[in-house]
Order: sequence, then C-alpha cells, then structure tokens
Amino acid sequence: MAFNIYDFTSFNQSIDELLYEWLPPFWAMIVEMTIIGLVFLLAYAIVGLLLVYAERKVCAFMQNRIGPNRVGPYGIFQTIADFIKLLMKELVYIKDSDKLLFNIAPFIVIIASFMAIAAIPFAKGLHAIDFDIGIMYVVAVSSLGVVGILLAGWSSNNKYSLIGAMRSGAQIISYELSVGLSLLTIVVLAGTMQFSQVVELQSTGWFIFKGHIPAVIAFIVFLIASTAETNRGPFDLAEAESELTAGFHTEYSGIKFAFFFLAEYMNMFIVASIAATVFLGGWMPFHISGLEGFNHVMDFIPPLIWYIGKTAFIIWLMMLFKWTFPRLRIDQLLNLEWKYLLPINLVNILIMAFIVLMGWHF
Amino acid sequence: MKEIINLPVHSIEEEEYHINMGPQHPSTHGVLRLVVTLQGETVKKVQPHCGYIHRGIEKMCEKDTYQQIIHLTDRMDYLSAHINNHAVCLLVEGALEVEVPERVKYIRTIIDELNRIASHQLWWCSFGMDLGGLTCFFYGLRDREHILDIFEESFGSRLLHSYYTPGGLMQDIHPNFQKRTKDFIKYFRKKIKDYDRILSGNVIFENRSQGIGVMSKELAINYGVTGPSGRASGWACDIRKKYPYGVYDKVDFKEILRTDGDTYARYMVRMDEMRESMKIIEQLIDNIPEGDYTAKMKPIIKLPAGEYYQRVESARGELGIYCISDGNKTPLRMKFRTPSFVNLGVLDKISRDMKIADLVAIGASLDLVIPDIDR
Amino acid sequence: MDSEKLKEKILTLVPEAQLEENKQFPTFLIPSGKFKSLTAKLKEDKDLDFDYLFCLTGVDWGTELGVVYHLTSTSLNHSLELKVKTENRETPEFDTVADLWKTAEFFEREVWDLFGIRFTGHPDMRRIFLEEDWVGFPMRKDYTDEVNIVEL
Amino acid sequence: MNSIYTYFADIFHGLKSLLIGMSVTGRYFFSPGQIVTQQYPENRKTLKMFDRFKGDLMMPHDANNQHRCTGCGICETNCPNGSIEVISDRIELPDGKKKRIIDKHIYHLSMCTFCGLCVKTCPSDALAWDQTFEHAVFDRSKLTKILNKPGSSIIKDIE
Repeated sequence: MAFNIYDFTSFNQSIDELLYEWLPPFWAMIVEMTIIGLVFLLAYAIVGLLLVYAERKVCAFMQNRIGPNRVGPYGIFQTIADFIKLLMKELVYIKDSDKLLFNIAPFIVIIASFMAIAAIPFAKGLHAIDFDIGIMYVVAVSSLGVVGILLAGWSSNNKYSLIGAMRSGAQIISYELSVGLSLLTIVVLAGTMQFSQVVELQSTGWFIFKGHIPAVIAFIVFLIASTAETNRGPFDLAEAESELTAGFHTEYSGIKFAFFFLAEYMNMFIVASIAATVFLGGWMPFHISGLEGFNHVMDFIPPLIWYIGKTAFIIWLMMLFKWTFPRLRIDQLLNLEWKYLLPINLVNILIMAFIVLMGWHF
Repeated sequence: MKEIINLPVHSIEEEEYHINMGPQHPSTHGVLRLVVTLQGETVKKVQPHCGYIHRGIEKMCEKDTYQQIIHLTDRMDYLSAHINNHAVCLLVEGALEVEVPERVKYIRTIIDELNRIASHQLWWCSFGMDLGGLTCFFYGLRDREHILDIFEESFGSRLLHSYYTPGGLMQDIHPNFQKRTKDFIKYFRKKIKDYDRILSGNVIFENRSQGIGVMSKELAINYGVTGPSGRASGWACDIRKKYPYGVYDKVDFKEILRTDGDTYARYMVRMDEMRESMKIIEQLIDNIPEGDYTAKMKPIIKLPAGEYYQRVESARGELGIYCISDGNKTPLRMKFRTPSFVNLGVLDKISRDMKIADLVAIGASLDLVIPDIDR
Repeated sequence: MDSEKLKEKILTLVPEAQLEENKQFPTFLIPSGKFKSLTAKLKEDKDLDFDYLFCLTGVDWGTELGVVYHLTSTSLNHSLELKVKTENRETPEFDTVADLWKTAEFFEREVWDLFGIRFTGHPDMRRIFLEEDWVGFPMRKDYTDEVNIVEL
Repeated sequence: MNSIYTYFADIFHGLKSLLIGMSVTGRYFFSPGQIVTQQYPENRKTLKMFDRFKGDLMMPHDANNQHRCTGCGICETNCPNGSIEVISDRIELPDGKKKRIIDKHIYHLSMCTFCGLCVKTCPSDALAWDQTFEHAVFDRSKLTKILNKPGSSIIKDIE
C-alpha cells in the first residue's frame, strides 16, 4: 500500500526504543509522556488559535465582510494579539463567589477537552494512545466538560450564569444520548470500538457510504447532537448572547475566560475529528473501487492532509449552522432531542443491526 | 436550632427571583432596563424602568421656534427621523393653513417610505440577532446602507436629517435621487427574498415566534398598541389610510393586516410593509411634479393661539403631536405621543408565563426604540 | 356619530361640562368631580364606545395645571377631547383612567413625573423617567434648575 | 397514521427550510465578490463624500480673502444649540457712515447638531457646508473654530 510511506508507527517506535535504550524504564516513560504532553499542548494552542481565526474569517465571508485584516497579512495574527490581550487582563474577583470552584471550573473544562484529544488518530500511528474502547472513552470524557460549565455558572454568584449553567446541564445530558447512539450505529457496523481499527476498516470505503441510509442518518444526527454538545449555535443556549449576555462565563475575565473560549473551539475540533474518523474514514484516502489509477493518486496525498481536510469540512459545516440559524428555546431544544433525535436514532440502530445481520452492507 | 426549623418554607417551584435585563443588555437595543421576575426560566412579571436617556425634548421645545423643533424630533425616533419631521411640518402647515406645493408632498411621501423601509430593515436585522441568527444583522445593515446613501446624497446626512421645514424642504432633491431610488428598489426586491429564505421560512424561527406573545385586537386597542404591532392583531390603525397626509390618498397600497397577533404575525406584517412601501415608491418616483420645493413662509412662524393635534404613521406606529400655542413663536406645550412609549406598556402583559428567550423575541417584535420611549 | 350629536350627548351626560368652540375635536372642560363617572360612561356606552385613548397630556397653563385626554372610537370613528383643570399647584389630583384604558397607565405616570399631578386609583403611581428622589416637577413653568437648564 | 405522516412531514419540512437557509449563507461564503466592506483609512484617497454632505460649517472665501458675511447675527439667533457666536464690530467708512463688520464668527463644532438652519437662513449666503468628516481631536477646545480667516474682509456689494 502506498500510504505506508506516511506510516508513523515505525517512527514512533524508533523514538520509543531509543529512549528505553538510554534511560531506565521509569524515566524513559516519564520523558516520553512529557514529550507527548508538550507536543499536544503546542498542537492544542495552535489549533485553537487557528480555529478562532477561521471562525472569524468564515463568518465574515458569510456576512459579506472581510473579517480580521489589520494584524499581519490577512489578519492572521489577530487571534494571537487577542490572546496576548486576554493574558494581560485583570482577573476580576467576584464578591461572594465560591472562590475555589470559580477558579477550578475553567481547568475542568479545558482538561476534559484535552483528555479527549488523546484517543484521536491523526494519521496511521499518530495518536497518543489507542484504546480498544476508544469511541466509548471519547464519549465519556468529552461529557466531563459540563461539570466545569455547571461549576462555573454555580460559583459565579450571578443569576445569568446560573441560568446558563442549568441550561447547559440539561442540554448536554440529553444530547449525550444521541451522540452515543449515533456512534453506536457505526460500532454495530464496524464491530469494533478501537479508532485505529475503525479507520483501517474504511480502507475499502467510508462508513457513510458503506452503511446505506442508516449511516447517513446517523451522520446527520451526530452532526446535530455534537453541535449541541459543544454548546455552539444554534444550540448555544448556555451562552445565549442576546438573552443571558454571556451565560455561564459572564463573570470570567482574562485568561480564565480564554480557557472557556479555547475549550469551546477545541471541543468543536474534537467532535469534528470524531465525525471525520468514524463516518468519513479518518486519515484514509478516498477510494473508488475499480479505478486503480485514481486510487493511486489519492494514496499519494498524505493521510494527515486527508484527516485535516475532512475535519475542516465538518468544522465548516458547524460554522455554517452557527451563522445561519436562530437559536432554539430550551424546551424546543429538549423536544428536538427526546421527540425526534432519540426515537429516530433507536430505530436507526435497529435497522443498522438488521443490515449487518443480513450482510447487506458493502 | 429552633430558629432554623421555624424558617418559612419555600417550595422551589414557587420561589421567584428577579434579574435586571439592562440598562446594558444586548437585546434591549439601548438603555432600557427591565426588571424581570422569574420562576425558573418562566417570566412572571416585567417592570420596565425607562428614563436613562430622558433629555426633556418636550421642555426644550417650549424654548425653541417651530423651525428649531424639527431638529429635536429627529432625535426621538432616530430610525424614522423624516417621519417625525413630517409630523411637525404638517402641524405647522395645518395651523397656518399653508398649502404646500404638490412636489413637496410627493417628495415627502417617497422619503417617508424610504425611511420606513430603512427602519424595518434595521428592525429585521436586530430581530434576527435577538433570536440568535447573527448573520441577519449584517444583511439588514448592508441593504440599509443603500438607503442611507440616497439620503446622504440629497440631504447631507445619514441618520438625523432635519430635511423638512415647515412649508417645504430645506433644498430640492438631488438630480440623482430618482435614479438611485429606482436602483435601490430593483436591488432590494432581489435581496428581500434572502430575508425570507434565511429567517421567515426557517423552522427554528417559526417555532420561536408562532404563538408567542399573543395580543388580541381588544388588548391592542386598550393598550393603544399601534403600527405594525397593532395591525398584526387585526386592528386597522394605519394613519396613512385613516387620516391621509402627503399623497397617500393618491397611491394604491394595501393596509397589511393579520389576525394572529403573535410575534410571527408582527414579523410578517413588517416584512409585507416593506414590500408595500416599495410599491408606493414605485408609483410615485416617476411622477414627481415640477414646482417649488417650498411654499412661501414667513421667517418667524407664529401659530395662532389654540390647540392642534397632528398624527402621522411612523415606522413604529402612530406618532401624535399635541401642541398648545399661545400665539408666540414658541409653543406653550408640545406633547409627543411616541409609539414606542405606548407600545412598551403592553410588554408586561403579553410576556407573562413565557420563557426568557420569548421575552427577548417579544421585545424585539414590538420594535422599541429607546430614545423614542424616553424623549 | 357626528360631532354635533356627540356634543349634545356629552352635555346631557354632564350638564356642567363647558364646550370649547372652534377646536379640531369636540372639546369639553369637565369639572374634576364628574370626570370619573363620565369616562366610565364613554367607555361603556355602546353609542359612544370610546375604546382608544390615543393621547394623554399634562399641561401647565401658567396658573392652572391640567390634563388633556384625547379619545377616539375605533368602531364609530369619532373623537373627543376632554380637559380637566385645577388651580391647586401644591397637591393636584385627578381620578385615574388607567382602569378603563390601560395605555393611560404609562401616560399618567409620565404626567405625575413631569407635572406632579397625582392620579387616585392608579395601580403603580411612581415616577417613570426621573429618579424617585428628584425634587420638583420639571415640566412646570415655574420649575427652575440653575445648573442643568441652559438659557440661550 | 395521520400523526405519523405529520411527524415525518415536519421533519422533512424542517430540514428543507434549514437547507434553504444554509444555501443563502453558503452562497455568500463562496462569492467574495459581494463583500461590501470599505477599507477606510486605506481608501482615503478615493473616498469622496457627496457634495451636500454636512461635515463641517465653513465660510467660503474668494481669492482676495473676502467673504460674504455681514455679521447680521441671523445664524446665531436661528441656531438651536448656541453653537454660533458672531462678534461684530463697527467701523467708520470713508464717507462718514458706520458699517457693521464681523470681528469673529465663532463656531462650536462640538455643540453643532447639523440641522442646517444657519446655512438656510443666511441672507447673504455667507455660510456653507464643508465635506470634511474627520473631526477627532485630542483637545475639546480645538473644536471651536473661527470661520472668517484672519485679515479677511467683506466683498464690496453685499448688504
């Protein structure tokens, strides 16, 4: 296979062996973890900044504007300038707030999103850890962030924040179901929860094409539910700028606010990565069976590019949602989940199981 | 320990709390403060507190001549400044029994309607923004800019024009005025379809607005809610039809009426009004008669002693001016019955037992302009 | 109902009312004692059916304080102007019409705020624009404020 | 059965309306030619205001440094905000008559509401609107301007 030239497995292994040769096993592990941590931290910050910039540019183009264009060429340093500003801003102390929870909340949110990244395969062999229950792990960990949001709203001693946090709690608990079930549909098809295997299985065709209509439905449901889970428009009820001013992070300033801000964008990146990995084949190139020449050309595009392209497409879709639709009301939001998404999802998973049982999938 | 036991027991469902919406809040469109009593997320009571930009325009009018009053009325409802000016001009002209040239009437009617479209565009974009669709805001402002350009070319300013004077106009319209207006109508007929596609037909929007803040016809009359908000409840209160001024009696246009009285009806009435306004402009723009742009007026205007009431249809409803003159060059009392002030009164009534999100939608659909409330 | 008939009808309802001639609308000066009963009849009577109070103005004529009511009937299309006046500048007080026409609730608060005329029976008689601790009533002719009012 | 039909009809109607909405924003995203933003400080050279634009009050002077203002003060009385002050002087003409000329025509831009009454009522057309609009200054006193240029005089025939 042509994409073996882009395989990171041997590269990683050589570093691993080298470290264990030089250092005692304990220290080798520590150093390894530190390296991985630093790489991820760096990638996290860069992706976050890029996404904020991309959001501004994308929404500007949708609104007939240019967007940021003053700091650096095409305004690419705008977000960096903004983060420097946020770093230097005063951290306002809120009277009668629960200080411990107030300070801890942004970290919970950002750690939850950080943990979820660990399981995502960026290319062959390029992942921090390859659980055999990777999908389950990501779903479980990404829903931890709501604890941070609830604490932030609760501890701020502000009614706007509290309403925002409560909305967010109700919302994420509901939509967690749909995210899980729509991923489960694909797990039924794939027969595994390991991300690397899920991707390998798609070398003959992406699951969204393999799984007939149920996979398409699951993809749409996942898009809707994951948009809701990341608290992005039209499901941004927790922030609800025109109703609650800023919702749960009304009282946060400076770097603590930046954490929430960054976590929101990273959550978007994570769910987009999962959608790309599970439905669109992750880093697997696009193949059409029978067209060998075409497939060969596709193989020469590095898997990282494939992965980034697919993720970017889904992120673009989510931005399109946010900048087109008006916001839902809280009861309509729960209606959508419990009356529409959940029943459809349950039926969908049954159909998928039936298809797999009969061997009708490609 | 005993004290704790004897504390009054509140059940969580019954407990109410207050939040301050405003004076600085994104969806009050200015410095209006609403003290909202909430039970969970359900609105139980809304108490508006106004006056944050009360400038005492009525008091200032008592010191100003009638020409000078014009520029104060600009600053009440700044989104339909021309229509406010028109009311003062009609009041003075009616009191002095001056016959203004036909040309002036035509031009005033066209500009009023352009101003109405501009106002409704801004309402549309802020309405979309209040519901969470931020892109609407930019589309509305983008198209409004074309009207402001027309205004700027002819009268030199974009928002507060002071273009009408008692008896006529400050200066004649710019030679480009007709061409630009026709271009705009052509442009906006295309763009208004986008408005419908992005908001009117959207399922989320329909769910957010239908059946929200229902106002019956009797309620609208009792609270005096005029303008598009009143017409959405089925109350035919269009001053342009009932007491025609300008050349509204010569043009063919429909009074948009809806019977539902909810937020969606108020929205659709305004959308249809924009189309009706374009129809009015199309009928008039090629037929502006030649003539003077102002009637002969004395430099110092003194109204005969007496009382005068003049009303016009502003973009938000009935704008009434009640003027008591004692024969001097300044009025004894000038009262502005501004539509936003009256329409605000109904907010508490129709937003009870709705959610906070609905309160925002209802407030936006009433199209309140805060300087118009406070004056 | 045309204005002549309307004038007769009002005069039969309140014989003490003074008709003012040559006005835009039929205008009556109503003694404040009779005002409450008259407004109730104006609203309830099916021949009059004044259901829309379109303007309520507080006026300071120099010596007298008063309120001007503009009423119209949306079904019968006739209008009426009512005035009440008082020479009492210390504690002027009239009956409220906010129970008949809800729109008067805000108008009357505005009149109280700027003219200092109280309305008995008003559900929420607070200042509307100014703060509660504001001294004086700014729209009165004898109101002075050296600091904030600039004479040109 | 009917309720099931409406359930699915609702879903498809909803999805369709959402797709229509997305097509609008999506279309604008892929047509950057429709961008309307003006790049303000960069386009200063090409940015031209309409000739009727009310930016700043000015007193036109001709090549001989002569203006048309007689100092009658009508603009001052007509100004609603007191943003114009006319300080006039009396000089003796060679034939013994006294004539009023302006000493200073002071204009407070900070108080002006651009109502245009001064320009309209001026009997000798001495005032006009200027099209400048960049009025930002660091000191408020700079907004008070003297409209007649130093050493200027009145054109002969103006009464």
